[in-house]
Amino acid sequence: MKKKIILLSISAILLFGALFLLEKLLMPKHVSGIVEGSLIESYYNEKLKHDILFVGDCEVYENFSPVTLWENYGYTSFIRGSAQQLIWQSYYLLEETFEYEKPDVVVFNVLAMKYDTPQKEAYNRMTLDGMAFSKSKLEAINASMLPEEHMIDYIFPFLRYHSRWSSLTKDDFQYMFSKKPLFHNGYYMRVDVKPVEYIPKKKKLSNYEFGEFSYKYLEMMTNLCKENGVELVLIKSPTLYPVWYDEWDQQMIDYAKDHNLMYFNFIDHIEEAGIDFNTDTYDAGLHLNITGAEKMSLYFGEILKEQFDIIDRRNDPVYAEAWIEKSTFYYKMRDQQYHELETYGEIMMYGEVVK
Amino acid sequence: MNDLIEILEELHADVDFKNCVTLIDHNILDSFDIITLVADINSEFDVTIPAEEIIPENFNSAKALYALVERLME
Amino acid sequence: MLFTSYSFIVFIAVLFVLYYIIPKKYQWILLLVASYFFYGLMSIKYLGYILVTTVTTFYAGRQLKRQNLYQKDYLKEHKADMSREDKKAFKEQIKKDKKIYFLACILVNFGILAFTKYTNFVIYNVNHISEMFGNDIVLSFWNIALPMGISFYTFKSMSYLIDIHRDKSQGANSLFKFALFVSFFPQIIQGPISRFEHLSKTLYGPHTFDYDRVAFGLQRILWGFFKKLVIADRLLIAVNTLKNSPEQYSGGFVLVLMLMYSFELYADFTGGIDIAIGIGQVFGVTIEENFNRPYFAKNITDFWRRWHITMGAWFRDYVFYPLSVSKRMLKLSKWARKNFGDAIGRRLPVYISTLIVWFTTGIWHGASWNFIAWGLANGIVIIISLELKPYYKWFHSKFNVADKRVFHAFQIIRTVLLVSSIRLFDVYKNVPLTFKMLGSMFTAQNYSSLFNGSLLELGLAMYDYVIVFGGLGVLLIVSLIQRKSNVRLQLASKPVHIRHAAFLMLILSLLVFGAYGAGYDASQFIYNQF
Amino acid sequence: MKKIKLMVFLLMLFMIGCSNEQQETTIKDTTEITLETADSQEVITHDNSVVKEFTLTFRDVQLTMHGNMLPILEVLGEPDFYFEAESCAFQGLDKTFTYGGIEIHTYESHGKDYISSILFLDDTLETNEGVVLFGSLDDIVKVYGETYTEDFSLYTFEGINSKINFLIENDEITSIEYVALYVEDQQE
Repeated sequence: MKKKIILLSISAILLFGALFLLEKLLMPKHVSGIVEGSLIESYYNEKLKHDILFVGDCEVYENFSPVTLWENYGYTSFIRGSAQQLIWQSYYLLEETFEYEKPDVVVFNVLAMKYDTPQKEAYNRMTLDGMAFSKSKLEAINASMLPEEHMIDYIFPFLRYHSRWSSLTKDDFQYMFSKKPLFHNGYYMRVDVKPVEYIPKKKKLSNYEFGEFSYKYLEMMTNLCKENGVELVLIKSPTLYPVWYDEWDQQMIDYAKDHNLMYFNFIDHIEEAGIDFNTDTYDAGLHLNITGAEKMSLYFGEILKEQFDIIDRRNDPVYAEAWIEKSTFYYKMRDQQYHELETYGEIMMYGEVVK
Repeated sequence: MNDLIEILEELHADVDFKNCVTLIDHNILDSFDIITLVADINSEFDVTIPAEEIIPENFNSAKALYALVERLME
Repeated sequence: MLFTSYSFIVFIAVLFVLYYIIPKKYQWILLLVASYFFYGLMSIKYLGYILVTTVTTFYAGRQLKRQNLYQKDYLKEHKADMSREDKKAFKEQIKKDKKIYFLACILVNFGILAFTKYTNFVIYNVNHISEMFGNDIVLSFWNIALPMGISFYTFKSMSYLIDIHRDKSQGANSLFKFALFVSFFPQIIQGPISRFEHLSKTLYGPHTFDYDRVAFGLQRILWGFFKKLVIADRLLIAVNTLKNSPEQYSGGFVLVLMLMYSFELYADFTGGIDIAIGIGQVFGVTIEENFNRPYFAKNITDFWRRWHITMGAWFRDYVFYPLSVSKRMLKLSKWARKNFGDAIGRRLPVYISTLIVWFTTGIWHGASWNFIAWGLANGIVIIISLELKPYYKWFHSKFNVADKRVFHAFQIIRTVLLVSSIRLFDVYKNVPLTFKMLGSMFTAQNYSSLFNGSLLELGLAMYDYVIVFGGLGVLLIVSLIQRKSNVRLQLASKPVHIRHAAFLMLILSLLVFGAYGAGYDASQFIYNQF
Repeated sequence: MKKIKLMVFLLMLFMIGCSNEQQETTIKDTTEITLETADSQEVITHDNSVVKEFTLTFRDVQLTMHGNMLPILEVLGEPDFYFEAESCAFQGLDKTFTYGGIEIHTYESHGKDYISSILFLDDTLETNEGVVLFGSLDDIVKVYGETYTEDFSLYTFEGINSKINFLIENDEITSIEYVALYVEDQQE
C-alpha cells in the first residue's frame, strides 16, 4: 500500500507539473494582434505609487496618456482598463488595486453604464484572465459570467484554452513566462489616422434608463472611494460613436449631483480640448490616436490641477528616474509606429520596440 | 429421441447433435433455428415449449432439449 | 447533469468519499439517494413518473411471487391426493390469478411510456392523414414532459416483473431496494438495461474499498471519457455540418457522413457505457457489458448480438420468443404448412416475429417514422440474409475461403457498411430524404470533390482529422487486444512505471485533445447556425 | 398471402412516412438525437407551430437576417453612406450600409459579413407585411397579430432566427427595426 501511495503521488506531481506548463503554453499571449488582452496584467510590474488611477473601457486606455500627464504636470497615473470592460469589472479591479495602493483620484469613464448584463465571453476573458488571483477576481468572475460559463474555466484557464494546441505560434513559446512591455501605464498607443466621415444616426431606444446593476456598481464604486478617502471623478470620453444619448448624460449629471461627485462629459469640450476628428482619431471617431490622447491628457490635466492638489513628483529622483525610462519607451514606440506608417502605410507589428 | 435428432439434423445437417453440448454457447443454433425447432417439436410431439423455457440450458444439447420435451409432455 | 460535465465529476467524487466512509449497510441507501438526486436534478417532474413505475411494479411483482410460492407449497402438500387433472386445473387457476396483476402492471407502465412518448406522434399522423383527405382540422400537440431514460427504466422494471411472473426470479425484498434497481443513476440515461437477477447480486453491497477494483473502475471511466470527448464530440461537429445541409453534401459526402456517424455513435455510446460500468466498478457494482466489439461482426445478425446487447436480449426474451412460439403463431405456421408447404410454414413465424420485433425496436428508439423505417430496414435485411443462407453454403462449398483472413475482412467491412447505411434513417430523421441521399451515393459523381479540401470545411481542420484517426487507431488496437484477453489485466501485468506513464498520457491527451469547453461550444454554435 | 398483406402494410407505412418533412424545423436546438439515448427524442417533437422569419424586400432584394451581405451589395451597389465600427479590441468589423430609407447593419464571421439588423430611417418604405413608420399599433396588430412581447413601448415579434421591433411613442410608430437573433457579437 505504502509503495502504491508513493507511486500515486509521484504520478500526481508529474501530472500537475505537466498541466501547469501546458496552461502557461496554451493561454493566449496577446502580444501581437489583439494586444488589449495583456492590458490588465501590465499593472503588476509597477513598482511606484500612482496618484491618479483610470478605470474603464477602451475610452480610457486609448484616450489618455499617462506619460503626457507626467511630463506636463508631474502626475503619476495608471490606466486599469481593457476592451469593453464592464462596470463591475472596473469596480473589482479598483477594489483589487486598493490592496496595492491608494491613489488620490480615481477616474471612471461612464460609457460602461449602458451594459447591465455580461456581454461576451471573449471580452470577459480579456479583462479577467489578466487579473492576479484574489478574492476580488473571483467576485469579478462571478459577476461577469454568462449563463453557459463556469467559474472553474477561469480558475484553471487550461480548461478554456486547451484546444489552442493546434494554433500555437512562436509567441506562445517565446512569452510563455514573461511578456514584453506593450503599453505605457495602461495606455494603448496608436499613431495612425482615420478621419471621421459619417456617423450613423442615433437609433431610438425604448428605454434610456440605465440598468439597476450598472447603478448598483456605480454606488459601490462611489462608496469604495469614500471609504478609502479617494476622490472619484466621472468622465465621458470625447468620442462620436458608440452613441452617448443625452438621456444617458442627464442621468450621470443627476447622479454626480446627488453624490457630489465631479462629472465631465468631454463630448461637450471637444473644441476646447482642441481635438480634431480629422486628425486625432485612428478609427473614424470611436477612439483617439496619440495626438488626440495627448491633447486630451493636457486638457484633463488642467482640470485636475484646478480641482485637486496632486503632488508634482518631477523633482523626486526615484520617480523621475523611473518615468524617464517610461517616456523613452513611449517615444521609441511612437517613432517606430510613425516609421511603420510611412514605410508600410499601416502599423504592422504593434509594440515591436527594442527597449 | 431419434425423432428429435432428425428434426435437428433437418436444420443443420453438418452438426453432430448426438454429442454437441454447446449448441447455444457457440451460436450453432441461432434464435431463428430455435423458433423453427419449437414449431417442429410442436407439430411432432404436440408439446408447446413456452417462451420462458427458451434458455441456453435447455437448448445447448439434444439431450437437454429432449429432457425438456419429456418434462413438458407429462 | 450529463456524464461529461463538471458537476457530474464533482457529484461522483463526493459520492465516492461518502460511500466508503459511511457504515457499509447504508451504502445502497446512499446510492438510492444519489440516484434520485441525480434524476430529480434533470427535472423534478420526472420523479413522479419513476415513482409510479417503481411502486406499481414492486407490488405487482410481490403478488406474483406470493402466488408462485403458494402454488409450490400447495402442490407439495397435496402431492398425493391430487390427480394430474387437478394439478393442471389448479395451475390454470393460479395462472389466471397471476394474469390480472401481471397484465394490469404491464398495461399501466407501458401505458405511461406510450402516453409520454407517442401521444404527439399519433396526433402528428392523424393530422397528416386528415390533411390527405383535405381536412384542415389540425389537432395541436400536447406539451408532455418526456422523462429522460423512461424507456430504459421501464424496460428494466418490466423485465423484473416478467421474470417473477415466469418464476425465474424471487424479486426484491424491499421497495427501496427495488427503487434503487430501477433508478440506479449510472445506467438510467442510456442503459445498459440490467436484469434484476444480475444487478442485485452486487448492487446492495456491502462493499469494502478495494484499490485494484476502484483503480480499474476509474480507468474504465477515463477510457470512456476519452472515447466521448476526443473522438465522438469532435466527429460530431462534422456530422452536424454534413447532415444539416443535405442538398449541399450529397453523393460522396453521404458515404463520409455514414462512416463518420458510425464511429461517432460507437465512440459516444460505448464511451457512455464504459463510464457507466466504470462507475459501477468504483462502487463495487457489476453492470452487464453492453458491447462486444460490434464492428468485428461478420453479419448483421452477429452485429446485433454484439451491439447494445442488453437491449437486443430484452427484445429477444420478452418479445421475439414469446411471440414466435405463441399458440397463435404455431397454429398459423401449421396452417401455412398445410396450405403453402413446409418452406413457408417454417418461415412464417420467424419472419412475422422478426418484423414485429424490429418495428417495436424502431419505435422504442424514437417516436418518429425514421426510427420505424430504421427498425424495419434492419428486420428486412436480417430476413434477406436468412434467405441467402443456402447460397452462402453453396458458395463456401465451391470456394474454400471461409477461414481466409481476407474473406473475414470482407465480411466485417460489408457488415459495417450495411448497418451504417441503415443508420442514415437516424441521421437524417426523415425517411424520403434518407432514400434520396442513399440513392445519391450511387448516382453522384462528386467523389473526386472529397479530396479537394472540402472535407476541411466541415468544421474539422487537418489536425482534428489526425486526432480522430489517431484515436480510432488506439480504439482498434485495444479491441484487437480484447480479442485475446482483457486489456486492463494485460496492462496491470506490465511494470508499474509503464502503467502509470500510460495513464498519464491518456489523461493528458484527454484534457488537451478533448472537444470540451467554450473553445468547442463556440465552433459548435457557428457551424449549427449557418 | 399473409406475406403480401404484410408488404402492403409496410408500403403504407412508408407512404405515410413520406409526408413528414418538417422534422428539421428548429435550428435552435443543437442537441443530438442518436440511437442510444432513445429518450432525447424530446427534441424533435414534431413542431407544427408556424414560426416565421421576418424578412424585408428592398428594391426587389430579399434581406434576411444572418443573410450574407455580399450578393446584396452586388445588387444594391454602393451605399449612400458607409460606416464601420471597429468594435473594441477588433472582434471583427460591424459595418453599416445606408440606402435611401434603410440602414443595414452587419456583423463579421469567418471573414464574411452577415446582416445583423435593418433600421427604417423614414416612411418611404413599408415592411413586407405593410407597416410603415408613423403608423399605429393597430396597423401592427392587424398584420402581425397579438403575439408580441412588450418592453416599455417596444413591441417585439420573434421568429426563428429573426425578430422585428416596433417602437411606439405617443401612439405613433417611431422606429421599425429587423434584428437577427443569436448574433454572438453584441456591439452597438
